[in-house]
Amino acid sequence: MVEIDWYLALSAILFTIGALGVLIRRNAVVVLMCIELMLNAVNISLVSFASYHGDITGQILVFFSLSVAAAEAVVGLAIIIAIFRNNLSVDITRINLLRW
Amino acid sequence: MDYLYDLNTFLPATIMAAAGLVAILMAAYKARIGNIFNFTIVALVMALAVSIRDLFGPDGTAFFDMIAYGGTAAFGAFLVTLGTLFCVVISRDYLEAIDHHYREVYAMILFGSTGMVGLAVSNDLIMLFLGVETMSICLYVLAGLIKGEKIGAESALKYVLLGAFSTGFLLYGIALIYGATGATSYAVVAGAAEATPLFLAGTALLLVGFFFKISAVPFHMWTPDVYQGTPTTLTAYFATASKAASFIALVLVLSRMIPEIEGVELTQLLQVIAILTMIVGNLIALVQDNVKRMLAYSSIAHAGYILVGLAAGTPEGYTGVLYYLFAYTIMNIGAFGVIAYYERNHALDFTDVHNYAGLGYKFPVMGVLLSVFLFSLIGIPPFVGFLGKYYVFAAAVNAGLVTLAVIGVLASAASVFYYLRVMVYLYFREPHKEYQLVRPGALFKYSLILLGILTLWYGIEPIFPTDSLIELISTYY
Amino acid sequence: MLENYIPIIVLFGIAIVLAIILMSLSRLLGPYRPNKNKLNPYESGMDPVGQAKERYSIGFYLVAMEFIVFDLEVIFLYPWAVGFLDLGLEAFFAMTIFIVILFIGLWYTLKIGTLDFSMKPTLANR
Amino acid sequence: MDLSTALVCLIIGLPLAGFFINGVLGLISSSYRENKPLIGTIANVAVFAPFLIALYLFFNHSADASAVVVTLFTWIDVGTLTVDIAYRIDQLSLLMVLVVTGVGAFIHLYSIGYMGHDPGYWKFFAYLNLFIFAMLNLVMGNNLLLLFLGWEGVGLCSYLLIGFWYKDMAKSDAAKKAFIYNRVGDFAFLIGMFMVFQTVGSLDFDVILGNLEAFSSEYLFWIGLLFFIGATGKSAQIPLFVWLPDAMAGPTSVSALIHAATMVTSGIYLITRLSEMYVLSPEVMLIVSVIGGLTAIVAATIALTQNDIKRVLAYSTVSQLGYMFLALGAGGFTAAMFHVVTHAFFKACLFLGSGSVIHTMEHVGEKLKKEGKEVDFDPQDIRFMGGLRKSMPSTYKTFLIATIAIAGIPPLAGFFSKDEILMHAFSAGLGEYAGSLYMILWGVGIATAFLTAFYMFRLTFSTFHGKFKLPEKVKEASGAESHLHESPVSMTLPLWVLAVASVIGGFMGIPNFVVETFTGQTANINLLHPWLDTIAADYPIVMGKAVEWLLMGLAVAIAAGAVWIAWKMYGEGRVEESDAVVTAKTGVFYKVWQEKYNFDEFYEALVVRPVVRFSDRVLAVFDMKVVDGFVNAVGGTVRLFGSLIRYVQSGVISSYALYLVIGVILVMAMMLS
Repeated sequence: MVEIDWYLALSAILFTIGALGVLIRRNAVVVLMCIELMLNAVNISLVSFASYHGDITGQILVFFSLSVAAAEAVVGLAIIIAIFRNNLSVDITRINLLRW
Repeated sequence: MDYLYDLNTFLPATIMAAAGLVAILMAAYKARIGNIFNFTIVALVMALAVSIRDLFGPDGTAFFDMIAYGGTAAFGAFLVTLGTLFCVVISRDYLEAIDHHYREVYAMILFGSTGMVGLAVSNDLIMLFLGVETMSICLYVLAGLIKGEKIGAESALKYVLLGAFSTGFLLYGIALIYGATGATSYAVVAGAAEATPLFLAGTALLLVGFFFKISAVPFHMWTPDVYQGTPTTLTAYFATASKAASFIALVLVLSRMIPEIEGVELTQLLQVIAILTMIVGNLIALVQDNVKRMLAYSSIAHAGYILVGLAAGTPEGYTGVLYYLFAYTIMNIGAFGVIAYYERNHALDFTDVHNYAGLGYKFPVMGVLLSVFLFSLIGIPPFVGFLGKYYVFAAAVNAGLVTLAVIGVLASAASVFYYLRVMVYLYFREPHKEYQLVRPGALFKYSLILLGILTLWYGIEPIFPTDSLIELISTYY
Repeated sequence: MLENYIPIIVLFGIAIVLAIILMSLSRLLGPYRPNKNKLNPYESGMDPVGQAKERYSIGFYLVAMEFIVFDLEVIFLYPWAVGFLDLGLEAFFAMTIFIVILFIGLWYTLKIGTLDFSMKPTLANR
Repeated sequence: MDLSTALVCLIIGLPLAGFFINGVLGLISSSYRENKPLIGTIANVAVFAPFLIALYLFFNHSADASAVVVTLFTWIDVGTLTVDIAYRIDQLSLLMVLVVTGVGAFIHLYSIGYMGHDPGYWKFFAYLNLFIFAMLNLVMGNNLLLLFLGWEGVGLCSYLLIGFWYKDMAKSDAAKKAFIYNRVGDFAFLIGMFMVFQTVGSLDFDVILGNLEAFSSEYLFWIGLLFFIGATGKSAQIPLFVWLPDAMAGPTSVSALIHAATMVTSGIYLITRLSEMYVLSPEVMLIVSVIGGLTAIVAATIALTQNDIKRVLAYSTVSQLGYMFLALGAGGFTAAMFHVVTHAFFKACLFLGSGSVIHTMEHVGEKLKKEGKEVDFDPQDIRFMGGLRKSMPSTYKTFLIATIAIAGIPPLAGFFSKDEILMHAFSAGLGEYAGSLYMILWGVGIATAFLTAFYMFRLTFSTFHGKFKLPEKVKEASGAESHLHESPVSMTLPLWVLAVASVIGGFMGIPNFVVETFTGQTANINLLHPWLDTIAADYPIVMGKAVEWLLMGLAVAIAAGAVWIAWKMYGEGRVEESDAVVTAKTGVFYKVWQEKYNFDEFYEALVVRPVVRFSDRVLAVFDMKVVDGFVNAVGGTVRLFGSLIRYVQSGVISSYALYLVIGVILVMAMMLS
């Protein structure tokens, strides 16, 4: 049996990768993907905690987190499409009309 | 019938959710927007009536401890419903005038408010997460409402990316808390938790999620951009209802989940965040020319004042927070409403303060109302904003956080400058162009006047039922 | 024993701090002579700054998005289906409500024509 | 809430409500501004109703009843200082409320006609109502702070109303002058208040007057003096009186209400209210008397030389106020209040009458201009008037009655009150403390009485007798007399009411000895003394009846003589010729009088010019270099920080996310540390 530590480490590493991706990627779609990665990394944690505690709550939370992530992704994609129509670019460093 | 009993305790949100479904069907069948609007108003009034009933009802938990009812939670539901109702009322004329009056807006607002109520009454981390996300997703959509203009899509993109990013932290925080305690219900968590690093890290990440939603510094960066790019009346919705819901959920978390755990000391953290928020919010607001953006920074500053009450961490402080939220809701919707009125007469970018020159005389009611709301936002007696500030600062002083209260008072003294600047333009500058103002619609006008009266009414302390409101709130603790 | 995770959290913090430091260092110390090609991010060969002619049909995205939502919402049906007999009537009603809500969403998208590829889907009102 | 609370709330609240209704609606609705009948009605109701309520209270309050204190709510509660919004109904405050609301009500009525064509109609009535509200706070407040609130409030209204036609630079300057001179007095008042609080720890009248033994004699002297300095500002006494004549720039009904009948008497009210404290310090009493007497004669002599109808009345007011202070200082508090009341009647009547005259003269001017004639004359200058009695009978008759009253001819109101004042001065002159000085003051009083009668009849005769002088003085003004007309009823009715009051107002204070001489028994014909007995700490009058008769006869003879001389000189309305005679007779004095004793120039040289020079040379530099520099430095630094921090907000999502992550690290660090 694999120790829970390894799952948690995997989760933390994936989460960090996702967060770093948000920080350094410039394509909005990729940023969105990185965020999905973060959320799914958390799901790994949740599932492993659930298994560790022998409790089902964590798994239920994963359901919710999955569907929420999906909904968020959909709205995000829709907005990115709208941006693309206006700007012909999804480079987030160029989307800075609103500032200061 | 346990379910029905539970449903009864969750009735305001249920009404809004059901109304949202009907509204989206009406939109699908291309009903007249006026009808959808009227239907929304009716539903919200019903929800408001129910939430007022709940204010005086018993308290407890329902849906397997997922939600709380009565007390603070009921006040949260009430505040969200009140704010939503006023925002919807002022939205119609404005959205029509700027040509963005989509049928789906009202359904989105109703769904969003469902999420807010869910957030405000949550008694479980799962419910909290669901509430936050239901609210946020609807707000992302609303933020991108201005089509064809780049700023609309940009504000929505910023909101959705950063919002989802912060959701990641929030969820991670929930996961760690769950890992540390094996539970998500506040009461169980409170019972099982110890101050382990895992739990502390979870709490920290959970708080980060909250700080993002209430736009505390340094998690505030999205706020000005999103507020500026969103249609003004919906900005009011963002700034009041959603913020009130987040704050009340935070109050519930802090008062029900954290306090019984030994070794978890949040005062220091909240104090630092409050100070940062007040200072940065007020400082940047000072140099803004765009009134909407100025109000966005000012709303950051107000979040700082509210955090002062939370940092106090006493029942008195929580009472102050709830009262401040109430005050903030009515005066801020009012201020955004008047700005929306000026904006609808011209163009979407009419929010530059220089354009306001001499407008105070053009349609005096609106000028006076804006002045009232701004005075209240400054916190000058006898307006309601003063009492709100008074309660949170007094609570901080009583809790021994004198420095914090002093910084708060100094920061709000600095805020006088940028609020008054708007009034200076309204009344003491010659208009450089002749503007023809449209007469405001009756419903729009009278709802703003009502807000103005409330702002005054609840600010005049000894005579009117402010005390009873405070009394009601303080019974929760 | 959960205290054992301190190293993980520390690692997590270090990873972030290190990343920030490295990014800042490379910017501060290294020569910075940007040109268009250098600044262009490498996205597996795709140009992040797309051209209009390279667009996919909008219908492609729409179907994809709806698929995500409806596909994922169904995950709530699995646990219910597994425990259907134990959960009883109340859960049945609850799931019915859930499905009705989903259906209303689907109905809405159908009515405004997102699945009708021949015409441009829109939120148009007037 | 018991009845008296309700009634007090109404008395106080109605003028305030009137102010708010007219002020707010006028501010936001242009159609309301045009609705003059409604505005006038609201403003008048807001004053007449309190008047009736005050009458009711007056008749239900017996002379020996103790004060009723109505506490509405606690206003300030800081440390040991507790100040209630509490109003006091007692004999003195009722008397003042009656004067304020009664005279005020008729002046409101008068203003409907007088201000009828002014575009600022709504504003005017809003201010007037606010003034009444503030004045009622002043006279009904149960503690010094509430009194001070009213004190400042009336000052504010006075400022607003003097500068009502603020577009005229001179008028807004006059308003500023009044405000600044009053500030000087208010400052003294404040210090006095602090001293009182320091001694007894409360500002309530009951507490102060009940703990007089707690004050040391130095404190009594200084407090008394400071309050008196406050009173010299508000009640226009030497050395702060110069603002009052300039205050005539305001609309005439304002002059009648504020600068003759009510506000300027608040100093007398204050000292009477604190009379028990004042009598403990004879030095202050003497100072009060001396200043009062000096003011009386100085103002009277100046009035002799003025040609502006309102200025004559203004100096006359200053002079009469001096009379009242003379009485206060001689221990005649009741006498002073008596004169306050009678003076309110006849001086308001005189001012309103002058307003009626000015109204007509302005009308003439407009008519002539409409006929295309180039006329330019001062409608307030008596040298252009004369003969108005034919065309303005009501105004003439009421003006004449009021003049007789002020001149002190029996049995009109002014005679009794003035006689009592002189009696007190004489009686104090027989006393042990500074008797000779008081005797001199009595002489001054007699002289002033003579001058008063003389210049008032000079005014009346030149205005109403003889023939209309405008056509001969001003070219092209021929036919002007045909435009003269009587003022409307809404203006003449208040005139008649006040004239009647000037005739019968004195009967409340007929001296007892008049009856006692004939009946030989103790009489009680004087109503005012028993009424104010519990409040006013009068010195007793110690004289034989024969002396009293003698004094009375002397006063009548002096007044009648003055009237006779005035009739001889001015009876035909020949102002300038007779003035020349007076000038020749009085020689160098006349010059001094005409120059108003150079008070203004004195202040100009002593205070204004040095201050201006100092602020020009030193302060301006200091302000520019140091203060502005400092303020700009602070503001600039703050704004600089704002400007710097705002650039953190780069608009790029990645950077926002970076700050978010930094925040996460911060929060984590704080939580885990």
